[in-house]
Amino acid sequence: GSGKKESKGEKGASEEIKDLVTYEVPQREMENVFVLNTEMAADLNVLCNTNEGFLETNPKGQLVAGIAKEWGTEDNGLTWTFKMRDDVKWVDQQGNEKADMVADDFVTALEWILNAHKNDAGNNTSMPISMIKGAKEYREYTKSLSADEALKLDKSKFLEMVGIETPDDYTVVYHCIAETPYFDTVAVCACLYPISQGFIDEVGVENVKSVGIDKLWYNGPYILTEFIQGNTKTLTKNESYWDKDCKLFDTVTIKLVEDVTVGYSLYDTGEIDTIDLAEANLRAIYEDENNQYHDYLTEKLPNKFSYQMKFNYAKKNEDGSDDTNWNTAIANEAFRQSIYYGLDLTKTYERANMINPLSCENTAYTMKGLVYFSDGTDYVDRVEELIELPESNGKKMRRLDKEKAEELKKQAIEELSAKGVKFPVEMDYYIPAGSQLALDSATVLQENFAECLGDDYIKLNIGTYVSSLTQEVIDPSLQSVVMNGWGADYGDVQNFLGQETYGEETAYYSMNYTNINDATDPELIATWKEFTDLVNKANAITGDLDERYEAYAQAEAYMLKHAMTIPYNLEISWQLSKINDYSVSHAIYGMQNAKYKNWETSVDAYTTEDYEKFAEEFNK
Amino acid sequence: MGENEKKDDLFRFVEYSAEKAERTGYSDYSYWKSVFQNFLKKKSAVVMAIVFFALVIFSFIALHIGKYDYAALKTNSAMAFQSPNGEYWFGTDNLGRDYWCQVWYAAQTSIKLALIVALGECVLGVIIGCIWGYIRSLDRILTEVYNIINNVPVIIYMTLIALLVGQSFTIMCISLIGFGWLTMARNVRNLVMMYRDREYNLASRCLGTPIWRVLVKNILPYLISIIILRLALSIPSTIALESTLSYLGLGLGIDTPSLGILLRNARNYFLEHPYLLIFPAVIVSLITVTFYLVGNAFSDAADPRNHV
Amino acid sequence: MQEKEKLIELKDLQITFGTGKKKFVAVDHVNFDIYKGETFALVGESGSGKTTIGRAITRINPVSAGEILFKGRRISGKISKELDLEVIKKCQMIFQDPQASLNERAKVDYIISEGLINHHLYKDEKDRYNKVQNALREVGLLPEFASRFPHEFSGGQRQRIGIARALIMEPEFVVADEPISALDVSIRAQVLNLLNELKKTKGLTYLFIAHDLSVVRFISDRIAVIHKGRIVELAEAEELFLHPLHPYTKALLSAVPIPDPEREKNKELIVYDPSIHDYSVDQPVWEEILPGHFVYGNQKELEGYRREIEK
Amino acid sequence: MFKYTIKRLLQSVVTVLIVVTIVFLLMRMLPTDYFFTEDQLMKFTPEQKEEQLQAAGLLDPMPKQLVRYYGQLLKFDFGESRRIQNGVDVVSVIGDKFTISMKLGCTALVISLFVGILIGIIQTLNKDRILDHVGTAYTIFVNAVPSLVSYSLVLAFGSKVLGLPSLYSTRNPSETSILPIVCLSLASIASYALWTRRYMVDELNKDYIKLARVKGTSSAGIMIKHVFKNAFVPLAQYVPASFLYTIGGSLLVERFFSVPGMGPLLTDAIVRYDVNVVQTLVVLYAVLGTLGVFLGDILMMLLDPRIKLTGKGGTR
Amino acid sequence: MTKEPILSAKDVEIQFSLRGRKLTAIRRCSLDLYEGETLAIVGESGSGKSVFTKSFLGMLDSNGSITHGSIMYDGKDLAKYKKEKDWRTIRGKKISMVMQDPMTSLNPLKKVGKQIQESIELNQGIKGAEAKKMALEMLEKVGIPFPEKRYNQYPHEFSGGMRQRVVIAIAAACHPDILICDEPTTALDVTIQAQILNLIRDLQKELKMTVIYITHDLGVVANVADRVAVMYAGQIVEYGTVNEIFYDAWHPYTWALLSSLPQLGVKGEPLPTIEGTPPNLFNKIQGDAFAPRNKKALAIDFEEEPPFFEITPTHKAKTWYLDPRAPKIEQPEAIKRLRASMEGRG
Ligand SMILES: Nc1ncnc2c1ncn2[C@@H]1O[C@H](COP(=O)(O)OP(=O)(O)OP(=O)(O)O)[C@@H](O)[C@H]1O
Ligand SMILES: Nc1ncnc2c1ncn2[C@@H]1O[C@H](COP(=O)(O)OP(=O)(O)OP(=O)(O)O)[C@@H](O)[C@H]1O
Ligand SMILES: [Mg+2]
Ligand SMILES: [Mg+2]
Repeated sequence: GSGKKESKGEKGASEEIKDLVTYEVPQREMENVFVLNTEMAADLNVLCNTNEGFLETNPKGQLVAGIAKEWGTEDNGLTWTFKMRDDVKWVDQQGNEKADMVADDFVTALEWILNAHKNDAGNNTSMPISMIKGAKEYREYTKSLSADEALKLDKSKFLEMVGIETPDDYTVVYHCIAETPYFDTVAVCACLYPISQGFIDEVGVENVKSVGIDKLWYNGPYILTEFIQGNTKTLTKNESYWDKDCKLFDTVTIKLVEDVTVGYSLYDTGEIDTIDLAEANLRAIYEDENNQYHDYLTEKLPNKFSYQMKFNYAKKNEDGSDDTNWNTAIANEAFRQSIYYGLDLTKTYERANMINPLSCENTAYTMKGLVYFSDGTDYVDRVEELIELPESNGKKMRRLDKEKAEELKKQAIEELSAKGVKFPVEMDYYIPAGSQLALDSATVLQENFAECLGDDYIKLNIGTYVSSLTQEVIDPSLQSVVMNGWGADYGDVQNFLGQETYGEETAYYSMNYTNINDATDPELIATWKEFTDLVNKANAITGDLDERYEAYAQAEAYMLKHAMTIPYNLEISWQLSKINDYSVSHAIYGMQNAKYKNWETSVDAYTTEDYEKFAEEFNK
Repeated sequence: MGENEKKDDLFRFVEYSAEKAERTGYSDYSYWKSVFQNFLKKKSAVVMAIVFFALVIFSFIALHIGKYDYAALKTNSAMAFQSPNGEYWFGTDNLGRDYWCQVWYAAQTSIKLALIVALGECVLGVIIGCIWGYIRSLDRILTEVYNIINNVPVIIYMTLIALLVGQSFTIMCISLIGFGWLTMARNVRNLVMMYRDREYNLASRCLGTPIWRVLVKNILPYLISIIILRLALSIPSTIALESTLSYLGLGLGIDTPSLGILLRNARNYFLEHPYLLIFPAVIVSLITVTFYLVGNAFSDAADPRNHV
Repeated sequence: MQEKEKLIELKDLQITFGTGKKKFVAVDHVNFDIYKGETFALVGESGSGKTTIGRAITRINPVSAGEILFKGRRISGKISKELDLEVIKKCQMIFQDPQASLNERAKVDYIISEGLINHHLYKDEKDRYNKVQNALREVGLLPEFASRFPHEFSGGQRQRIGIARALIMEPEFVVADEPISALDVSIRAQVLNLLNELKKTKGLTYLFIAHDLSVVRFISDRIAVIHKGRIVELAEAEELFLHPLHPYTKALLSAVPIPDPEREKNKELIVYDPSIHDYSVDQPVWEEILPGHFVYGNQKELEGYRREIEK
Repeated sequence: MFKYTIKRLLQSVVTVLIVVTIVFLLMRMLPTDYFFTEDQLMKFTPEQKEEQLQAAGLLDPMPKQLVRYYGQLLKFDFGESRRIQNGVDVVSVIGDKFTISMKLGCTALVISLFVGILIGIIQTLNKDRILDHVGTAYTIFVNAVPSLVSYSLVLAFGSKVLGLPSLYSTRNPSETSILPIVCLSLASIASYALWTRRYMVDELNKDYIKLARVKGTSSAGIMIKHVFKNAFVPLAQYVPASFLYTIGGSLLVERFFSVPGMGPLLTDAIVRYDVNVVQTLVVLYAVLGTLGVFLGDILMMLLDPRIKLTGKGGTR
Repeated sequence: MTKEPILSAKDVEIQFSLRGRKLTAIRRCSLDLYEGETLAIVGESGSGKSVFTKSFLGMLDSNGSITHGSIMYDGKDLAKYKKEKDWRTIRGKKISMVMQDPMTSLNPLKKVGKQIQESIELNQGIKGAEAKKMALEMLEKVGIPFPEKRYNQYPHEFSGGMRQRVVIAIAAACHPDILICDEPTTALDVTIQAQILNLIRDLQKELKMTVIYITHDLGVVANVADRVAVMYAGQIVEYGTVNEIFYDAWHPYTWALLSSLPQLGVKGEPLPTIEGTPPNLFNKIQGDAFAPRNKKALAIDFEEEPPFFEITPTHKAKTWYLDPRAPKIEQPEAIKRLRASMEGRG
């Protein structure tokens, strides 16, 4: 009613939340409380509040100073220097100051990560090993030691071998293997986070892995005061936090909720402060003008994953033989392009975002917001330009071109029939068993294919796996296609495109999902090699970042034009929330997105209008 | 006076008929006929049995008369969550698919599963239970086997089976039977032990009757009523177990919807759209109540002590 | 008496139940012979081991010591399949409780022909049918009863079905384990008559087990009195009634109810007190005190019994 | 008695050992890739994987692994959790959870015993009258309605109408436990009522009740002094086991109300291949199972003087 | 026997409803019970002995009810009693009962002594230690050695005969006016039976009870009874003093019953038997219920129910044989023999 509108007018005066209550689903329950030993987002979302590295990210995703007051490189990224504040303290769970934070803490931490016996699961090793001088060698060295020896190592050997030094107590210098202009973006990842030697000594080296929250040392804005596995985590404000001026909650409580439907009723009763809306709730609220939450629906910002349809170019049948039909078909460029231009995913997008489905369209391979040209242009905008993507008309997907698709389809049928491909081409797609959500989406996708491309052309088959996609599907190479989202590890396009290159072991998707290296079609391989050359060319440019990004953009455009992989979607859902998402840190890489620092909140939930205003301001 | 006269001439001996004496009072009797008659006397059970058969038959008819074919269901988010109406008799689900044909199709699957499992459990359970109960020397070892299998949570087996073997209707049937027979066997064993040393079994031993015939003829008939009851109760519990397993992702394959799966899904929507829950729930409840009542009634009826 | 054919011989029979601490000797040092064509009665109080002996003969209870001979062949312990089959055919049993000894869920037809079916003792279905009909007629039941269930019958009729079941095997020897104890008085006579008649027509030999001496007197030729697993006295029926020697026999006799109010009111109950026997020094023996009259006692007691006889 | 107890306990140990061995072998039948998280599977090279498996001892020959495991068991060393709470001692992972499950479960059990038996008694007293039918109807209803549905109804009713909190919280356990306890009790109330009624009716038909009536005992006296105790005996056998089983928690209920208990732990642990947790849970369940039966037998023996424990053990 | 009866049942009809059908277990049956006497009711199984006597204490199964007639006791009509509360004024203190099966008549989970004590506390207004003392006395009285020890034992530790003694102790501990013993010895063997019979007789004398003794064993009747009532198919067909029944019975059923006793049989000759089965009580019975099984039935037996004919003031029989119009009929051999032996003796 109108009463609500009035209260909206006074929003500015509305009170902020002191004790935030938010939620998590059981699949994303924390497993590990020691920040160096985990790479799981579920853990880091919590730990980014209790631990802090050199830098932070702002709502736009840019790096800003944190513990490091200044940082930079003078040699195109071969050596990086971080100058720290001198007023940062380590505290224990009761908030008692335990030690000052010094440069050595970063050495201790890196040593921990690289020491094969301290960090036996190998978490957080990949970036240091690929970037920092001597890291790989040191890890190999520790492997050769017995567990006892390795645990007892002091840092002298480490400092000798690895490219890290501390000229003074508050300066850390890293030496990279090659020119790494983006090395600073790694500083927001757990692999460059510090840990105090004092802490290790206090708990004992062998107990660090299984340390409890009561023994941890904290240097972040919050202290983890409660962790009841399967139920609650409570973060309490760290009174000794260095950033005295920032805005923090007194406490943040993260409750575990069976699913968002249950969460919705909790929001309804005021037990939690924000909730993502599941399909049914969203629909019910949206379609009913009188629903009390009708005006409070707010669209979230995209999460940081760029989802792609990744084809398998060396697919196998269940019996282990090659699926020649599929492999031949997918090697055909016209076939792939017909999917690119012809497949209308609007209905799929509606599943998550029925109000504004087209906002979920993903246009490129790299995630928007990863890097910017020096003029402020987003890298992805440049890619869109290069592939001549039409502007959105708000009615259909931007890349969609029915006529072109039709032509390509004809061409593909012609070319493939000649090679003996049988139509419809069967396309195997796997989802987790027991997940109705996945099944529903897959069903819709299946119909999208049938409707847009005709089920005499491509037929999507839905299969299931029980526990592990990798184990049950990817390893035996059973899938035709996987929809996978990549989240950046650090702030460079290489991190995205590098996963798709040909013939390189570090290319994750090529090695595991697309199996391009096992493909036989010469034309296909040629395309990939071409793309790989383009990427490598860009990699080599380290001095001028604009130039570097432009080269990447060329490579990415090539990839998209040849439909080597097809952008699928962005996850943008709707919520009811008392949190202003635009005030929340939004890095595409790093672990700071759930850092409850400087969040704007309102005890009265935000309205759609409020959010529109925020968005406008944000995008300025 | 004539009355009295008539009486007078009745004061004479009549011939004694031994046959007549033997026959007095007893009528012809057929066991199964009496079972059936007794069963028919339980109105509620009969009604429920009829309802159940109607349900089964109707599930076939329903799929035919429904406006949508299960195999050709199309998603259409614009039609999602339509409450029951003339077009969609049971409304539509979250993807705008006709719920009517899903419910009936699922009902068929569930009933089929439950019946097969119940029967399988029963056959396996009875056979093993009989042997277990009758042959003393096997008691120890079978009890130990029972303890061992019973002490490992079923979830472990089901997960491992799903992981190692896969998921399908057949696998589900086999694995549910594989664990379900235990309780049945245990039950049968206890009963068999009760009847094992009855005097009529001694009589059979005196006559050299082989064990299997003693079991089949002398002991099993006494267990019939309890077996039937257990059989009847295992049907709803199978449906319940299936839905729990589905809830955990260990249920049937995705291409076979069951009432359990429908229920699981409906849970997410039932506050806004109760009909999604109500239809499958009502069918499950109907099946349960039917088998509960019919099982009870039948086991009563099968007991000849209750035959007049 | 010597020339009579011995059908069953029990030699030093001992039967125990359980093992170790729970070992319980139910029957101990039992010796007697049963002659062909006689009715041999075994009386004693509840739990004295009567049934156990009967069951040992029909091979239901294993024997722990001693042996049982049937027509001179050992039938206790491990025996050949053929002999086992023969024992099954030749030695049958009638049970105490007609309620419990018939399978309520089987038709009379099956119950009676069970033995036939087990050993295929019939030519064809028709033959079996005829045999069942005959058996029913023999025990005085109507052939049409074959298609009925046991619970439709009265106790006496049921007991007759049990008898028919045993008789269809054409046994020579029948253990009748308290066949009338569970029956109504008015039906007891039927069964006793039937047993007597069958003995005559078929030349059967009975081991008749009972606790009621009055019944036993009516039906049996010789009587053995058993107490706590031991036979204490054995004699011809009338002899035992006229000259009971062992105090336990006397007690048993005194307890028999007499359907005559005058006598019953004046009768004196003798209570048996086992502690009167002092077997610590003087070991008891099983002695034939008169021809055919055995009694169990030590020398001192036997002396007393002899004096009693002389009186 | 003492000897018997020892014998039974030894026997149980053997059972538990066999169970544990079976589960151990079953778990090893799973491909070793389950050892890794999806993330790790993505990132690790085959050498890395092998290295880790080697370190965890999963590549050793099976007998060696088994022997090592037995050795650990002997020392009551159950190892660390890998995934549920990385690096934390399994015993402490389970420890907190089972107290919560047990608290909820025992409360629910006590309530259902009390209410269920009360209903059963009321039904017996009103046999074949309206209250009896109402009770039976409740039993049928609870069994007929799938538990997912009834829990949803409880949740909806409890939170919407009564305004009860719908998530369990350790900070406010009393209020937040209400709904889970109600759900836990629903079915067991029905079954206790059913069995109480069944046993009491059976008991009422016994001859000694007639004798008690003949000597002039009142109906209430009969119920209290004779029927109830006797009817409770067959029920009592299962009570210790029921109490012990509450430690296992209820998967559905605990998931439903986010109770941090044992219920979902086993499935979680299996799906995440947290082998130590799975095995420890199996040991726990097996011990509880055998112990439950054993205690049941002891209780029966205490209640029923006719029962003397013999070597045969709890199988009547 | 010119005393007033202490309990007088008139034309009692008892019906059971069984699956919608009516079963008439007692068909217009009358009985007078005099103070201090022992009445034995004999009859074949199912003839209604238990049902009839149970109706005196309102112990009929819930599906049965008295549909006709009256049972006068102490000036009140017990047939009209409906409420449990009314019955409690009768049960125990006034009328008590010993049931057939000693194995199941005791609560298996209660100490034997307590069960007796309960009976004392309920009916004699004595509580606690004193009641316990009386219970111990009672145990001793029924011939159980070491009462102190036995008091604390459970029924399963007693043998059948001892349990039956306990049951009797419980019933007698109520000090009832009337004690109904419903086949108290059927389950026991003869030696024990004889002891139990003596016990009941002794107790009766000591406590001055009137005893109704139900049995189908005529030997037992001869032992205990002053008066005998013979029941057949829900009716008393003959009653008289014990001597009258044994030495001069007139009803053909009584004859058959006596003749079939093996004690009276002649070795080598078949015993007389009662062939056939008793009538189905669901059906209406026409004429004399025993007629179909009576080898010398009269035609009228199948037509009309006979009235009671008085033979002596204490002896009546319900048979047409006593009708003056009936053909002359001899009493069977067995009865003659019994009478002869009695006369010979005395
Ligand atoms: N299977 C058995 N296991 C252990 N003890 C047994 C077994 N069968 C019989 N007994 C015991 O052996 C003894 C003799 O039993 P048996 O049945 O032979 O007595 P009975 O003379 O037939 O008694 P009744 O007159 O009660 O039938 C009894 O004390 C009985 O408890
Ligand atoms: N609760 C009941 N329901 C139906 N019929 C009953 C019931 N109780 C007794 N009867 C019937 O009443 C008749 C008389 O039974 P009652 O128990 O009095 O016989 P009885 O003379 O005591 O026999 P017995 O000597 O076997 O104890 C029987 O036919 C019996 O079937
Ligand atoms: Mg016996
Ligand atoms: Mg009776």
